[in-house]
Amino acid sequence: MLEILSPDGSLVGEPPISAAEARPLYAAMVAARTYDHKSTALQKQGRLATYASFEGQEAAQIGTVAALRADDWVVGTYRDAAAMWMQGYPWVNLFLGRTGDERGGSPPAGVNVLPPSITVGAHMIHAVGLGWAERHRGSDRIAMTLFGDGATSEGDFHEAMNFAAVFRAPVVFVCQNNQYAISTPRDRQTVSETLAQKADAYGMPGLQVDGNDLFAVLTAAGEAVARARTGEGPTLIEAVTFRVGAHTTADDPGRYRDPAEEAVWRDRDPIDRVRRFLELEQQWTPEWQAELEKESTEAIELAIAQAEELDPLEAGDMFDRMFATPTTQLERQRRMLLGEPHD
Amino acid sequence: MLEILSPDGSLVGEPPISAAEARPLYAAMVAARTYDHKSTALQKQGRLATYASFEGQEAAQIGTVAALRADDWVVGTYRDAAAMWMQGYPWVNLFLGRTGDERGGSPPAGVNVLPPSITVGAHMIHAVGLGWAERHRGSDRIAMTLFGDGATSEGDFHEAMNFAAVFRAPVVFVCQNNQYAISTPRDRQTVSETLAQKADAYGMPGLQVDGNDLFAVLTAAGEAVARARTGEGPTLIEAVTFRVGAHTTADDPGRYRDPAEEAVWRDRDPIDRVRRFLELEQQWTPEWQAELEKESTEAIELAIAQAEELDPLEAGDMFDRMFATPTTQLERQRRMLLGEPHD
Amino acid sequence: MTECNLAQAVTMALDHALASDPDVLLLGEDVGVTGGVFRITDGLQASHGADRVIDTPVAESGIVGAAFGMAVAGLRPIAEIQFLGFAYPAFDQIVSHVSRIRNRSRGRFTAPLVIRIPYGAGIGAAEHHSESTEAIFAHTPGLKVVVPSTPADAAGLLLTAVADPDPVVFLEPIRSYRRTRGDVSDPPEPVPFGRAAVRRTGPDLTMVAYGAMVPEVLEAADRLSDSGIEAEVLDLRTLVPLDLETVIESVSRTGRAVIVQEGHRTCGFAAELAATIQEEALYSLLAPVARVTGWDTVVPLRRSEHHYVPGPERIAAAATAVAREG
Amino acid sequence: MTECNLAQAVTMALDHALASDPDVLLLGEDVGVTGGVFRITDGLQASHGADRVIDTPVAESGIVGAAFGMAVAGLRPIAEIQFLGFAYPAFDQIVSHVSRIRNRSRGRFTAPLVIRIPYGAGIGAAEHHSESTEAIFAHTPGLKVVVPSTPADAAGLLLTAVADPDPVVFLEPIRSYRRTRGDVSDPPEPVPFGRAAVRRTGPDLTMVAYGAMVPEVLEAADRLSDSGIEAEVLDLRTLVPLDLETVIESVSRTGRAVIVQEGHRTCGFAAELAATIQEEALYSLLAPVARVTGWDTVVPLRRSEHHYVPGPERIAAAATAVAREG
Ligand SMILES: Cc1ncc(C[n+]2csc(CCOP(=O)(O)OP(=O)(O)O)c2C)c(N)n1
Ligand SMILES: Cc1ncc(C[n+]2csc(CCOP(=O)(O)OP(=O)(O)O)c2C)c(N)n1
Ligand SMILES: [Mg+2]
Ligand SMILES: [Mg+2]
Repeated sequence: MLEILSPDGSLVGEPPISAAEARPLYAAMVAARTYDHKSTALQKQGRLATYASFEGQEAAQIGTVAALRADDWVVGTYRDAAAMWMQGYPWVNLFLGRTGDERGGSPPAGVNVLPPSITVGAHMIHAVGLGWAERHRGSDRIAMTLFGDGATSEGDFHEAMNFAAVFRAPVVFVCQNNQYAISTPRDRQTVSETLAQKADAYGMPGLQVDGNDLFAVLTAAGEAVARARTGEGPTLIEAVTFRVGAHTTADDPGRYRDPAEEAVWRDRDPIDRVRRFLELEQQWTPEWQAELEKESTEAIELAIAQAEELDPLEAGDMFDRMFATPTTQLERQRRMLLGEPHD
Repeated sequence: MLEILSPDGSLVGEPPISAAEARPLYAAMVAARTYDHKSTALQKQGRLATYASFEGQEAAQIGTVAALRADDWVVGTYRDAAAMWMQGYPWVNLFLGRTGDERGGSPPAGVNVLPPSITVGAHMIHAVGLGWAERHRGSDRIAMTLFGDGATSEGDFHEAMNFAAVFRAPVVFVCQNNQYAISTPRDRQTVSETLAQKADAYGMPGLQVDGNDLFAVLTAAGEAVARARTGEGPTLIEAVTFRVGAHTTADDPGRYRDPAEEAVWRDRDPIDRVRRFLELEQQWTPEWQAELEKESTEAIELAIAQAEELDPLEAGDMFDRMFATPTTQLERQRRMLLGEPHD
Repeated sequence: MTECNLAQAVTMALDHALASDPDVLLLGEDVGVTGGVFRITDGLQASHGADRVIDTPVAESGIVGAAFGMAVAGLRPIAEIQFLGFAYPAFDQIVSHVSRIRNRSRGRFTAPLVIRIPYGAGIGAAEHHSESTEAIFAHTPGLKVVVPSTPADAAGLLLTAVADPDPVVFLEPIRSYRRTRGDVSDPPEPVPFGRAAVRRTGPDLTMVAYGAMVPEVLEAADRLSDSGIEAEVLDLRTLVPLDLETVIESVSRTGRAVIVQEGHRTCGFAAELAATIQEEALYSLLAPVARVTGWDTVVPLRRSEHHYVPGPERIAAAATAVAREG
Repeated sequence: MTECNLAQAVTMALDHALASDPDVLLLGEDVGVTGGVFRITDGLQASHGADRVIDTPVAESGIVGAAFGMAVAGLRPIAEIQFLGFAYPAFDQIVSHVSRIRNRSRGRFTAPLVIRIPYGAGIGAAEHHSESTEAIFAHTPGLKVVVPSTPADAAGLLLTAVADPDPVVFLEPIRSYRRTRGDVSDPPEPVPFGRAAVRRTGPDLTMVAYGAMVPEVLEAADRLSDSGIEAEVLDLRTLVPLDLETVIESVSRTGRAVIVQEGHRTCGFAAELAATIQEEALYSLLAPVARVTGWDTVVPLRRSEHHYVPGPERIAAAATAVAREG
């Protein structure tokens, strides 16, 4: 398992970036966690539907996406808000989605991030198609897909990995092994020693990294992105991390997880260790931290306000986007719903 | 790749059985090939629907099933008639299936062989459930499933392998890598160097054997069956072989296969090499060969006669076995079909 | 007799099935240690063992395919799919194998298997968590399709499903898990398949529904009653087998019918009923058979979901039009 | 104008689509080197390149999922599934993603993708090779469903499908591949979606069909003519969008309707049509709308298949009953 930055902030390997370069990534992780905590709080107030916390996985998400170019594709899940935001998906869209508003699914033009995949497994092959299409048209854009340890058990993981390898698609597969699929621990999900070794079944390189180690994640993602960009094909990265919170706000980890295990992982927090590193490098001050938290809190509260000030969609809205142009059947159904004459 | 019996009949490894013990297996391979040739001929005469020849794969099918106990489960495909017959599925049922008669799907009581799977991929997990159920009830019966190289690309292969490993199901996975999935060559199916190595993704042992080498197949199958029987879990066997004939009688290999490749494999014929071995061991005579061919031809012609003498099923038959007892809707539909009053 | 909600009734039935037949086992995602996302299987692993209440990897095709194999070997597996929207990866197993092995093998092999699936909208869940595609299963030969609406039916039909010699798709109305309460005898009374329940009698029109729509229809019927229209309300309980007799008998009396279904309109089960009613009772129809359904759209998310799901208002309006017609 | 069979017409259209738009590509099992199991794509890889006519591994979910991603990225992929019975492993991709991305993303992302699937019985094939489950796709919001019956329609509707901004499930009647011949203009003339074709006019009753059932219905209509019954025969061509106007207009005139469908009866597309006809035209109905369909059974194998598939005899008998009723 690749490790570069140890929990105490000291280096045990070659960092891919300088301390100065690490500052914006640290800031991004802080912002992401602010969003995460805020979302959990809002859900408790009933202002969001369920929410899936990514606390503890910030390095895995920010670090992998940091290796991408702004126009690359990102295809993630319900838990990958940090990765999506890092690639340009606005906070307001993420909040909207969580309030149960379709408008969350539509990022601005130019942001090549698909709405989060709610189904487990199906989205990885979408990244294969996206990257394949880009290469087909002569673009060197690549696609990155994020998914969990549980998702590796779905047949679609297998088909996506195999297609990517057979067609040398420019894709980076990022498996965030956060140790659980809802209540199912990693070792009940599959018997293979690592998830990274599954890549070998497809003749694909697989790298296991400490997913709470921003530098290790960056290094692995950098290599994988370079391979994809230069036509050498796909890579699987297993980022070993931990879901600090509940699966979603509807879940109670107390039923299946030992508090001792949670304690161990708290000490491996991905943000703390970068802060310690920056501190050692004189690149961190309490003032800067306060500033970061203030800025991100403001940005996130603004996004919440923007999301909540939107009126609900009109009753007939659902008929508008099933097709480019609604069929006569859909128009008829719209009239039925609105109580208008429809025969 | 495990090899024991070389094409010229000489041994390059430790044979799992004596020459005397090899005689009945040789006889079985000869019978299977007789059936195969007969079926191809019947199809040309329009007496069978399409037929999928297994010529060249006799050692892979007879050798793996030979390692089973008579009450073990076998779950194979449209190409595994030899394996099914070896486990007790009668020739007459196989012929009936190929004429397009539902009665082919019903082997005698006590024969634990499922009708051939026509869909690629879905049946492997059935073997997992079968073996799992046997162990659950305290039986030491195991399940063997046969499938092709192409089937390893289906998501269901992945789910079956993973379930088998996670639940240590008593299952033997037999992949007959016959180099093609219809027109798609093995190296376009997946990039992994061997198919056997895919087992590693599930923490399962994978063995690659010369699938045209009866002794290598027997040895690998024997080990795998012993593991399953003693509760050590599943095994994947990749039997490297070749589909000498067309994919089915509707296919033309000339469109995608180099005759040179076919020639190479003809020299590796699985039956010839056992005959040479037996000959060297003074266990084979032309008279015995003639006898075997006569016996198998008689048995197979009898089966054809039995299949063809059956009258077609009655019009209403299709309604009888959708459920243990047909629903009133089905009874109503039967009356509609038969032109009886149905309101 | 215990007074409980529909979720608790399902738990009771599962517990009873596990206790009374060693061949019964449960498998699915998170059904064991944590007791399922709806806590339906809560405590069952503790009382019946981890080898009978089994947490599986995240793989629906694998769950159904393995349960199928177990059933063929003679066990009575109950597979759980977490939400109907996640049953689609298992679709091939269900349609190509589970529903067909009896016919394929002339009865030599069978698959007495229950697939439990929470279905339907109404709790403001995320996309894919509000599906009501029961028609797809009803269209698939060889499957029995059960959709209970009350705790007693949920428990009783589930026991019948477990005992049934054929595969059963058992759809549980998510919205009713906590909302719908009622008495359930302990152990639950098996409820036969193919017998609709008359939930309300009335001479003016026939309203037909099942599952989560039944409470909505009953509320609509009360509103109609206020305006002097007395509706008969039929709860189908099982779509396959279908109790057509009860439906036709009622419509022949009332001459008017409204079918209510949460699923998408086109080729939904309401279409089948409307088509059959006009085939069997055209001349007693005083008005066209009306369908009140979900739309041919994705089920909207939390903020707009109510525009999709038929509620008392929409149902009552349609029923009033049918009752007043001609 | 070329006189050719339906299979050749599809080939012409694919060749033209590939030639006229560099963003069009084909992918599927055996579509390249060997030209497909029905030889529909024969020669296309040679003329358009292996990067545009792509042989894939045996993985239907992968084929559709990859094509979906390509479409989202702006290409115009045409995915081939070898037989409808093998589309089920891709069902989740189709229902959960292909049909929904436009709605999910408010139009920000779309999936202009064609899924070509040979369907239907009639060639005595093995199990799973004779499926006619078009109703399942018609029931799925966000999919257009096309079922041609003539070479000109097969070619023209396919070009329209490729140009369509939304996903299209394109079902090709296997039985008609070689049997049905006709003139096709070169390049083929696009045929618009949502316009039924009147294949025969007649005052006595309306017969509605699509795909492989159209020739059967036309033959039945000829037999009816011999006994003095002149039927109007409508070929829907596309199930979604549906040309309801033409159907209702005709039934209002004739007062009698027979819907013919090869698929399973319960919740089939004929149910949808019968339900809608009685909703829209009950008072002009002189007899119940009749359905002639496949049964709620597995499609029988070669020796018994003909008992399942509606043929001229069964269709004519049902139509005669409808015409004579009342
Ligand atoms: C196809 C499908 N099956 C089941 C579910 C229900 N479900 C949602 S998340 C989840 C666990 C996924 O675990 P993992 O892949 O490890 O991702 P994580 O939630 O840990 O980030 C399950 C089973 C789903 N959303 N989709
Ligand atoms: C799910 C599914 N997809 C496609 C097909 C069509 N088909 C039949 S055999 C075959 C190739 C299978 O190749 P392989 O697994 O290597 O087995 P082989 O035929 O070589 O024995 C295909 C694609 C099918 N039967 N089922
Ligand atoms: Mg996880
Ligand atoms: Mg093969």
